[in-house]
Amino acid sequence: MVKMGRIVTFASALNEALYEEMERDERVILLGEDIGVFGGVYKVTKGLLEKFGPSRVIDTPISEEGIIGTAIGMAIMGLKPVAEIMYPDFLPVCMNQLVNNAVKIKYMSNGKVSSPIVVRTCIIQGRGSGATHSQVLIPIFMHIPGFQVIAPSNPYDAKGLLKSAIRSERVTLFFENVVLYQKKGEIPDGEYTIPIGSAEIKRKGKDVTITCFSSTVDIVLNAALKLEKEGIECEVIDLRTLWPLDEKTIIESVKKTGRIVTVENSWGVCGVGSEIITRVCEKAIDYLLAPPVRISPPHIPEPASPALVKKYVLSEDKVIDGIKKVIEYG
Amino acid sequence: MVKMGRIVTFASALNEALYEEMERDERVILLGEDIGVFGGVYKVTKGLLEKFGPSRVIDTPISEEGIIGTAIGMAIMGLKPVAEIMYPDFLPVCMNQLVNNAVKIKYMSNGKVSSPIVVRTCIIQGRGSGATHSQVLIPIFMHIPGFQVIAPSNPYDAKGLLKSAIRSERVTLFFENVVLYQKKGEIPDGEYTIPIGSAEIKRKGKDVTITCFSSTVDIVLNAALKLEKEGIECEVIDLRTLWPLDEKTIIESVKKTGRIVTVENSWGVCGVGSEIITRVCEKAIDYLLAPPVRISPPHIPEPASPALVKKYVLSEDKVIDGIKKVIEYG
Amino acid sequence: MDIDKLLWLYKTMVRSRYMEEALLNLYRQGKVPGTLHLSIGQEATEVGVIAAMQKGDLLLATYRSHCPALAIGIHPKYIISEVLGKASGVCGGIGGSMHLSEPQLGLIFTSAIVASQIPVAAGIGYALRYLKRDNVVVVFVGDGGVNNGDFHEGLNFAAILNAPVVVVIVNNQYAISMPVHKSTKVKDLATKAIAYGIEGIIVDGMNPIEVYTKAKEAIEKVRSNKTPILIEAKTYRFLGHYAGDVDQPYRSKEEVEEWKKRDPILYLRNIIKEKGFESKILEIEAEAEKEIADAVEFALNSPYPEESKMFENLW
Amino acid sequence: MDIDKLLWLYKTMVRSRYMEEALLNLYRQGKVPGTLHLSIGQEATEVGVIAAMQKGDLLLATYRSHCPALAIGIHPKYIISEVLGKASGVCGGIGGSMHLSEPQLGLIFTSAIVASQIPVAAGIGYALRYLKRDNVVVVFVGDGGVNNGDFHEGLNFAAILNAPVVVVIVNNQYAISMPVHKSTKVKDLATKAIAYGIEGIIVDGMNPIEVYTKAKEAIEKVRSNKTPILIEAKTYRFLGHYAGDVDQPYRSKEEVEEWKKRDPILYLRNIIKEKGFESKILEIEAEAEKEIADAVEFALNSPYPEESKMFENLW
Ligand SMILES: Cc1ncc(C[n+]2csc(CCOP(=O)(O)OP(=O)(O)O)c2C)c(N)n1
Ligand SMILES: Cc1ncc(C[n+]2csc(CCOP(=O)(O)OP(=O)(O)O)c2C)c(N)n1
Ligand SMILES: [Mg+2]
Ligand SMILES: [Mg+2]
Repeated sequence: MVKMGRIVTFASALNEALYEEMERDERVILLGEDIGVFGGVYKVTKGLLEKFGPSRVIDTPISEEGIIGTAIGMAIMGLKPVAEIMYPDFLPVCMNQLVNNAVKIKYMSNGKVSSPIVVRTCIIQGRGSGATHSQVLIPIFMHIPGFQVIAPSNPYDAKGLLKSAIRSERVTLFFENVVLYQKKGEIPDGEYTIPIGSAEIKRKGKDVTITCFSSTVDIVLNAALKLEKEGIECEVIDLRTLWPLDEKTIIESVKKTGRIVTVENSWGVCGVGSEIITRVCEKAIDYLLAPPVRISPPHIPEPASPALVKKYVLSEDKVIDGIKKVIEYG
Repeated sequence: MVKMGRIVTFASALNEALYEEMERDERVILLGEDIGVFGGVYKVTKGLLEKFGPSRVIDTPISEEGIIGTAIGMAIMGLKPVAEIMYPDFLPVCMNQLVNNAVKIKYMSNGKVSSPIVVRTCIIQGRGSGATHSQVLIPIFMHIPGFQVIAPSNPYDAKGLLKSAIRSERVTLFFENVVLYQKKGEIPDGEYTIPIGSAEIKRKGKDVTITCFSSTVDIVLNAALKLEKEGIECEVIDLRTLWPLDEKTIIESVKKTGRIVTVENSWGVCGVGSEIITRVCEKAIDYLLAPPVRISPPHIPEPASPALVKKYVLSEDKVIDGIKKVIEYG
Repeated sequence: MDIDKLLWLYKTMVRSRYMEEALLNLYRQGKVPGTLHLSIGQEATEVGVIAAMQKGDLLLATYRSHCPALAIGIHPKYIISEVLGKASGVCGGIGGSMHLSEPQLGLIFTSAIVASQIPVAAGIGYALRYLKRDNVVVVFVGDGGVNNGDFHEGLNFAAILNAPVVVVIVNNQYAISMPVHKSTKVKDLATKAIAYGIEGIIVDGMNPIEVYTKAKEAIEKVRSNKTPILIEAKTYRFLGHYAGDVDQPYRSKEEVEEWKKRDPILYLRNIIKEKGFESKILEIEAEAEKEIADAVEFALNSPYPEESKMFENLW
Repeated sequence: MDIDKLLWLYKTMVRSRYMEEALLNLYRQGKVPGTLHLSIGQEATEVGVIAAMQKGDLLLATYRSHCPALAIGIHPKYIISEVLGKASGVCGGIGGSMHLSEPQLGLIFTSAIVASQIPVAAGIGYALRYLKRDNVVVVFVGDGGVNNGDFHEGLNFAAILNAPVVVVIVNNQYAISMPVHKSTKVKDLATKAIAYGIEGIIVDGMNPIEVYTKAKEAIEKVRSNKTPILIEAKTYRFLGHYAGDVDQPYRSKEEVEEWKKRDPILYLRNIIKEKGFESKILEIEAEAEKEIADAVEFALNSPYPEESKMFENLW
């Protein structure tokens, strides 16, 4: 276990990760909208322009294809660009550079050219900003080969995984979450990184396996705490990395518990849960004591009204209902 | 059963559908790259410019966002645009208009404004054109709510479904397939349409349910024919519409056969098969006699070399192997 | 310009200003879900252009569109309700602050994805011509939107399709924190018209009379020629990018104060006053105050939408 | 211009022409998988620009890049092998005809997604400056690519980032079937430079000497000023868009014949001949013929890649 040192917020853990990596390696360059003078719309990049100057912290126009394309060009030349796309809703705006350039160039050039970029983006689901400012879209980048997809749930993971991503030779999509930015947690004083591709069992339990990530982890842990009182022991897996998926940890857990509930903030259809459940059924169906259960927002855009948002997003209650369903099945 | 009349190719069935709908309704307008004077890169729109003139068959610049955005504007005004995006690989180029406008406007406006466009595109997988000219990407549009996703496997369905799509009030993505364009089939002389959202059982069988669509249907049917000789009776479901998914037909079939194999030309991760298998396991797991099997291309970009393409794309052998796996399980 | 028009411009700007001040208040009280983008300072541009539109002309705009929505005729009570996510909102509370639609009054939609409304405007313009309607479509975009691919593709489409589209760049000098002169090497954004072979016009976006007059001319030209025109209105937002943008580290207080001296409402107020219509002004102001207070009341007292509503209108 | 340069231009154009004719032959024999886009007719533009590049300068281009690949120094045998999907191809047969990379020789990659290479060029240009390398990046794009959003965003980024990028529009008059004058209302595509506050230059893309001279000047200017320049080379493709485009219903035989009279190879051949170097010409032609015949032989005899290869280099 790493020795812990300080309590920091998720946002400042990210800021530290960027700061340290920029200090460590001159090739690390940030680019994106409002990341410099403004310090990012949620202040994650605060102070970095002042410290590292405008040649390393680049405020860009509102040109998402331009941002990703430029980052790819930088990466090809050996720089380590960390691009920010404000919200995942804008990933469709630069989908072409992501899908057709970022994750194809190395493959098509037979390894002669590569473009390991990191793209940071912040999920703003459930904030009342409506259908175009609330999407998650993670499963899209699992479907298309070549992305490393990360969505941490706490400051410790956020810092360690972002540092790993920046040092990685792969194309990374790094999903932050506005709900988590002010969340506090302990991190070590010294340098550390976290291996990409490994899930973490946040809570051991013998009755049911629950997978989750990003903002859903706390919801699930709270639900598990409540269910504990009813005698239900949940095993909670924080996926941390969505792709590559840590199938081993999931399957082993399900073999033990015999039940699987997947929880996600993105839509369910062709989603994270459907991938996990399919793998579980392909490889461990005989261990299942109950049909698998998928929990996700309804398959509609997010409405703006706060009254509806409450019904739309995940809640502890929905998670508890899902877990009870698999438990009560038999 | 509809009375059949003529043998036509898949491409000319589509051409007829466009022709008939344009003749029937002045509001139907085509736009896209090289669809007019050139008649489409695969000649699907041949002759339509000559017949209906340049105000209804619009050759556009290479601006996919422009094409879809313009189509949306037309649809808002009550026209019925049928846009062509040459290949699915270019859907990422216009992903923003598709995801953030086409399927959001009606929802966000509370139904006051709607933009029912049809987007035709042609899968050119397996043709040796490499990683940027071979993608399918269908699951992405199942994941995001609001798309009606169609991928016919034969001339009869192609014509009937395209006509239904043009008359529909929904946003449609219509996936054609270059492999099928020259495929022949019978169609009625007169007018007909096919309801969107209904799968078709192409072959009855009691041993295993196989889902497929687009170019994979013929591969599966051929495999089924071979397996018949070995005494294996396959039930082959041509999904035809990927979204809304005809879950009922699939589940009923699986309840009968107890085995499911999904076959798709898109990648497997968070794919069509994972969605189908998850639904089967959610709703009929107790009927399963064997773990489900997913068959799809490997999770890598498509290589260009014909020697590798052969290994990459689906083949009868891969399908047969998958089916045998579920049968032999027990 | 006749006094009725001047009074209409004044009244509309005042109503918008009061409405947005009320919204800001609600925001500060924590009653606004999501975010809030105010037009305060830019009213001359938005109201002036809309005043120049004819019946049947259509509008597309951005997330910063409470003022345009009001100017085109949506009652403030429905706008405020929408911002609060109430069932009585112009989009039933489903759209929210950034997504307003009222096609019957000409407002097609407001887009929260920067510049994505421009290709849509090209299609609407094309349809207007195809349907032989003698109308134009006006589309607002910010100075920041100009650098987006959709601006480029949309303007080009409008041009080659001979679509009656009037593109209005609301150049308020900043895209969030990005000053316009850092986002492009071009001095005047209207210059970009050259790239599409269309006409570009610069207007003083703080002057409602100039905006109205030049927009009117441009709109009528587009109506008859069926060729788009690009208008750049140079203006300024007095407040932060969104209501939460208080510090505004990207610009100086002095700069803001300098621009505030050119407040379009004060400017027009003086002109009308000099023409001897002070009583009219006071009447307008009192009415607007009451109207907005009532609208806030209405919105606050309105119910939220039923849960079932969120499952409607997907397709 | 010194005779060595002229001979190099001639030799390179001839080698490219022979190589592409050989490829067309292979295509007609059904030996080319996928599609095939030939530069025949446009060689002056592609070779002329590349001749003007210095050691360490970099290139990004399009799917129509067998000629640029050869000009930058990739041996035809590796190009032909790649087109055929052989293990000996420049990208091991994984990339294919449209996706060529050889960074050691300066060719970063060729893009089959129209215009998507331009923002990448901006980033490469930025990196060159950041790394204090005194080099430029040249990026080719077709006339059709100019209307794409990536062109707009890429040029603007290059301009505001002061990136040493030379954007060369290979205006061969058509984007598949779309004539350039229908895809934009602008007469000269070089005009679009105005929208980015950069210099735009028109060159006669059928004249290798002019292309070389003007490109050289532009490249050196970009190298010292770190400001992009846009070059429009007016040229023509003699064959269809791709090898299968035989009918070409979008243009007349007369038009094609008219342009063929300006074949850059014949043009330069005459100039060199007049200068008294006919024997050199014959030597070049004989050598090229042999080189290409050998290269075809090499490619045909090369093995296909092993299956395992396709699982490499995903990340
Ligand atoms: C495609 C896209 N990228 C980023 C954003 C986030 N964003 C919202 S408003 C804004 C600035 C827009 O500036 P401008 O176009 O000048 O309009 P203004 O806000 O000044 O009215 C940005 C970056 C967005 N909404 N859409
Ligand atoms: C984004 C995108 N849309 C469409 C295509 C299909 N396509 C390939 S080449 C081409 C025409 C390109 O014309 P131009 O840019 O003039 O280049 P040229 O082929 O004449 O060299 C088109 C439409 C593509 N490759 N990429
Ligand atoms: Mg602005
Ligand atoms: Mg061209």
